[in-house]
Amino acid sequence: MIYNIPYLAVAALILLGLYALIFKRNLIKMVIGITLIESGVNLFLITLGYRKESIAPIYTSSPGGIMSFPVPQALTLTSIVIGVAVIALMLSLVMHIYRHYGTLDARETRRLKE
Amino acid sequence: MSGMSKIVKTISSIIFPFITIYGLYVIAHGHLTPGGGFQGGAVVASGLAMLLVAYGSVWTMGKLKEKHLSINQTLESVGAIGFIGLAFFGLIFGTKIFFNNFLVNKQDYLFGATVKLGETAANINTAGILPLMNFAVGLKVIAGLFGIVLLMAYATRLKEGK
Amino acid sequence: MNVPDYIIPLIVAIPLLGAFLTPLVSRINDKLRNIFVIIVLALNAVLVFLLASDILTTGIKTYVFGAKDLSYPIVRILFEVDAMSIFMAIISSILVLVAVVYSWSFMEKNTGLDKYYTLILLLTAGMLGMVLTGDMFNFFVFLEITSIASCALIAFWIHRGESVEAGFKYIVISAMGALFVLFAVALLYGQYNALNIALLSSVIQYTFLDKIALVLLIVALAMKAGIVPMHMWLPDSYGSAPSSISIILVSATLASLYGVFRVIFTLYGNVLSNIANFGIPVNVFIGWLIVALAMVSILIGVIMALIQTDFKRLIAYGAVAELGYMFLGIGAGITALGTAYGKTALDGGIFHIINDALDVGLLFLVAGAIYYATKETSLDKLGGLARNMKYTTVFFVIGLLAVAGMPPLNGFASKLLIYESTFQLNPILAIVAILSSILLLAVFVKVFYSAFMGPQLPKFKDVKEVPKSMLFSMGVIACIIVIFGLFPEVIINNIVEPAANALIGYSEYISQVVAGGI
Amino acid sequence: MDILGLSETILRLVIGTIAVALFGIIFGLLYKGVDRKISAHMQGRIGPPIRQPFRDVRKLFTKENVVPENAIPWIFNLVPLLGLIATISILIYLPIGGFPPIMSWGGDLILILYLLMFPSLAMVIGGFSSGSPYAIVGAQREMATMIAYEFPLAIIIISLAWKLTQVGSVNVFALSTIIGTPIWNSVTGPLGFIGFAILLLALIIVTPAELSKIPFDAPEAETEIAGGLLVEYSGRNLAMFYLTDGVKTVVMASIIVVLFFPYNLSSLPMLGLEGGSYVAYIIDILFYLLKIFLVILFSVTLIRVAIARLKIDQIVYTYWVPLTLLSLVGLIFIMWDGWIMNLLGLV
Repeated sequence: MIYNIPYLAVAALILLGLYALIFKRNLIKMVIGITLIESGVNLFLITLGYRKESIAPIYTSSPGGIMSFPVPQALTLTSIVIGVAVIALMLSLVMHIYRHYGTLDARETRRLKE
Repeated sequence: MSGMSKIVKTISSIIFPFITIYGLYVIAHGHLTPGGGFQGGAVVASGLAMLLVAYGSVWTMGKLKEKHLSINQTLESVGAIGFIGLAFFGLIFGTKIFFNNFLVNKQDYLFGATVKLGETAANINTAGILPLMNFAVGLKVIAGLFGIVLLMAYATRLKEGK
Repeated sequence: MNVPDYIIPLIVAIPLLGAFLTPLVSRINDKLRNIFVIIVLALNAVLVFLLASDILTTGIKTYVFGAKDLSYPIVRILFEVDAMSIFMAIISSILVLVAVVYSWSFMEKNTGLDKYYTLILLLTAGMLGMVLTGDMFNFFVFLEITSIASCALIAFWIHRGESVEAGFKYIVISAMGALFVLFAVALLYGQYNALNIALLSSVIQYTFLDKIALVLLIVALAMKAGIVPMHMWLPDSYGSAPSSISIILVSATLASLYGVFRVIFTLYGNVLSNIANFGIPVNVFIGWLIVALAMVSILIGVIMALIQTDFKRLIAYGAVAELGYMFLGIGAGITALGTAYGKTALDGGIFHIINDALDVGLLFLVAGAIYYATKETSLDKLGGLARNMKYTTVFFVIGLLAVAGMPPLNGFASKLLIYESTFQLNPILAIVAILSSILLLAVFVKVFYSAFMGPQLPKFKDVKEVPKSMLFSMGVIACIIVIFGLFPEVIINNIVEPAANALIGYSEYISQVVAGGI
Repeated sequence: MDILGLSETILRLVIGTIAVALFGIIFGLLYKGVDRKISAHMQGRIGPPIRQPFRDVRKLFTKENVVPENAIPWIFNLVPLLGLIATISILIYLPIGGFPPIMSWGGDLILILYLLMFPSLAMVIGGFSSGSPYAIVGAQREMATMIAYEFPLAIIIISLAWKLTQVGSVNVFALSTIIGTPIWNSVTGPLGFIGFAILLLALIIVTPAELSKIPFDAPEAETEIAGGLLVEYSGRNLAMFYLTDGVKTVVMASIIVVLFFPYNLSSLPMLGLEGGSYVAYIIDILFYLLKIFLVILFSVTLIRVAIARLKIDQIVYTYWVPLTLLSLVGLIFIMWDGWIMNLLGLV
């Protein structure tokens, strides 16, 4: 059971993120939703690479013993890097939307209809 | 965004060199530890962001000229070019493969030392082009993230000015 | 023609290097920068064509990054290029080159052009990477590069609220889609300990988790491809971006479409003939699902296009309908996998990919030309432009007839393949497809009337024909459209047919990697 | 050797095209004259002589070509020619009498479906470009009519092709295949027969709209919008539209003949003719002209004398609702044909 807790956390994070994305009208909250989903996916990747009682996958000066998988960690790092770029872009767009519309409410920032 | 109190300014000025050095350490040991160019660069850039918050965007924008921003952008480009350029060098030197680590295990060059098998002490002088790539990425990330923070601060200043 | 192997990574690396060099070149001179970007992309296009001629004669090519051979394929990043990948790469490189030539005059008066060109080059690298890569995670990375670059380009005219809004919509959709893809990749990695498409495909079991991964991948990539009901972002972003970007976005969406095909045909190729629930084979289930989505896309696209008043949004809805045709062909091909007409449908669908890119691209360029000349995109305010803009009118008519699938242009050649195969699956499909294409014709004739015909409006009395670089790029696409329309057999036999075979022949794709490793 | 073959093909193509074009123009005008004469008789008038259309065309060609001030000259003058060319190019794909089509490849029938839109499209664009309000109203109506009648037309064509596929034909959209396997032979029971009869009826009702004849001539409507589309056209351009109309009549009649009555007299055993002899060709052509005449008589002349003009909304309604439903019923009958017969154990 204890080893399933990360997966439950993943599910909770992703569902929370989707909830924020779908039901929240504030643009910043939508961005937060995306970050939550991203954290969930990253946590999932990291959890995949974990092995019981393992050490970090660093070869030099390692104390010995089994190591956790390095590949998921590399994937997660890449994903985090990309995430930073996406979030930065989103936030800057939100700033510009605020400048143009004077509000962050998704219902009112809708000039593009149909 | 105006500056914060004198205490914050002073403390952040004192801490800033340590943060920077820690970030540079993470970059330099990227091939030995779980760090690397991105992580170290992010540390340094967050130090810069701390300064920005402490001193306020008004003060910062007063200090920064157009020239400085363009230098920042140039550094960012140089970092990216360095990374992709090292990959291209792989096509030129040694066995001609893209992203070829042509410097590894060449004792004459920097970062050319061979890693012994088994449990050894960390040796920074290894791993060929990986540290160089970490430096390039670090440069790119410092410049890039600082640029992002700076521009956002600039935009908030515009809003207040209205 | 044989080319060295390292040409494959160069196709992605050269735009990347060019992207980072552009700000530096831009310091020197603006004209020099434009020339530099055009040279980089032209060089890239030449490389793509060289590689294409090699792939089409000798078969699949693989390239491993940073290693001599395919040992340990589990941890290697590799590019695997087959006829389908190179088909998509050809489309992307042509469209980007055209768009950059077009931008020379079109974006002349804008500032911040060094970033504009940097982003275009990054987007190119992303698209080409998406279609060339043989690795799921790598695919995700390139997908994100494409999304970020295209989002920034959509919002390039940041002084317009609509552009920023469209950009935000786009980035939310694509960030969510990309995270779905990453989650699916993680699911697959967790089960099979591999990220390589060929490797995964050789061991895939169609377990419950695989089904979830398949659904996530198809939903996410179809969302990025803009298929109904996930099309909401598409008219906004196509309509709000600068026209030169709209045409690149067309090819970026098509790269996502390629992702859908790669996932269904190659990644899940081994399990397509399995019997799923209710005793229906997997391919029939997926195929009918895609056909249903396609029909909805065609109808919604055409009907929504009828009521638009903005030129570019109208074209964007036309593009949704055209996407439906591609999905119809491919869906029918999946449903009737292994039959002769299924193959024809697949050919038609794949041929329609390049035709749609050209036709819709040309229409976007024409819309851009009109915007350049009149600063107006609303159809209600335009009129009588055929007097002063003769060449643009001709190009628009070519694009109009091609989109509506009129002979003898390229749209007809591919739609004919789709009609004459899908009616064997169900006659209603072909009837609706034919009818919608005629409705599309009506829609564009309406546009033609309100923009180009009618009395001369006083405020457009002094409108001039657009500059040469824009005419040149429109002319190039128009020429390709006419040539494709007159000699469809040549294109089908030489490019489309191998691509269709590459999609069906997934075992060959697998054997390139798996035989060498593990 | 290869070049010789190629040049021969090209020569055949060129001569064939010219011959077909002349055939289409001459008989188009001739049938126009016949049509006018018959309808005049039915209305108790004497009517013009049969060669009146030839005289009209000759006279129009000598008249001055007036381009209105509001028009866009280059489009205004270009479209009549394009319309005529497109119409004649349909004839290239049609088998005429005992002659096979000059050109043939995979999807002739769909190609023809699309090429048939070209003359209408040319008229629409011509109407728009002439800048007259009457012409613009006419062009909009023409566009609406065009979309309206394409629905049943598409259903008819796809149904035929589907049935042929079921019988095992390949290349079902090629007209040579269609005349090779007449559809009446492919039905297995009465249901299929009724289905095809319904489709034939639908096609006959589509024809007058395709040709802009009463009761579906709202786009031109002389009495209402003074000739609509063609109001600004004169001289050479009007003559070309006139010719287009004539050729299109022949084309539509030929399509009905090819799809539903592809039988030839010369293949009857009691005549004892060799296939390919001159006599056989002549007999076939004459029989073909007779068939076309009958089709035109029923689908154009009789209908246009018997019924008054419909309004544009009535036209669209006619095609979108009753006729589409009718042809869908036909399609369903054809699809169920073999199945029902199997169910009843009659096959």
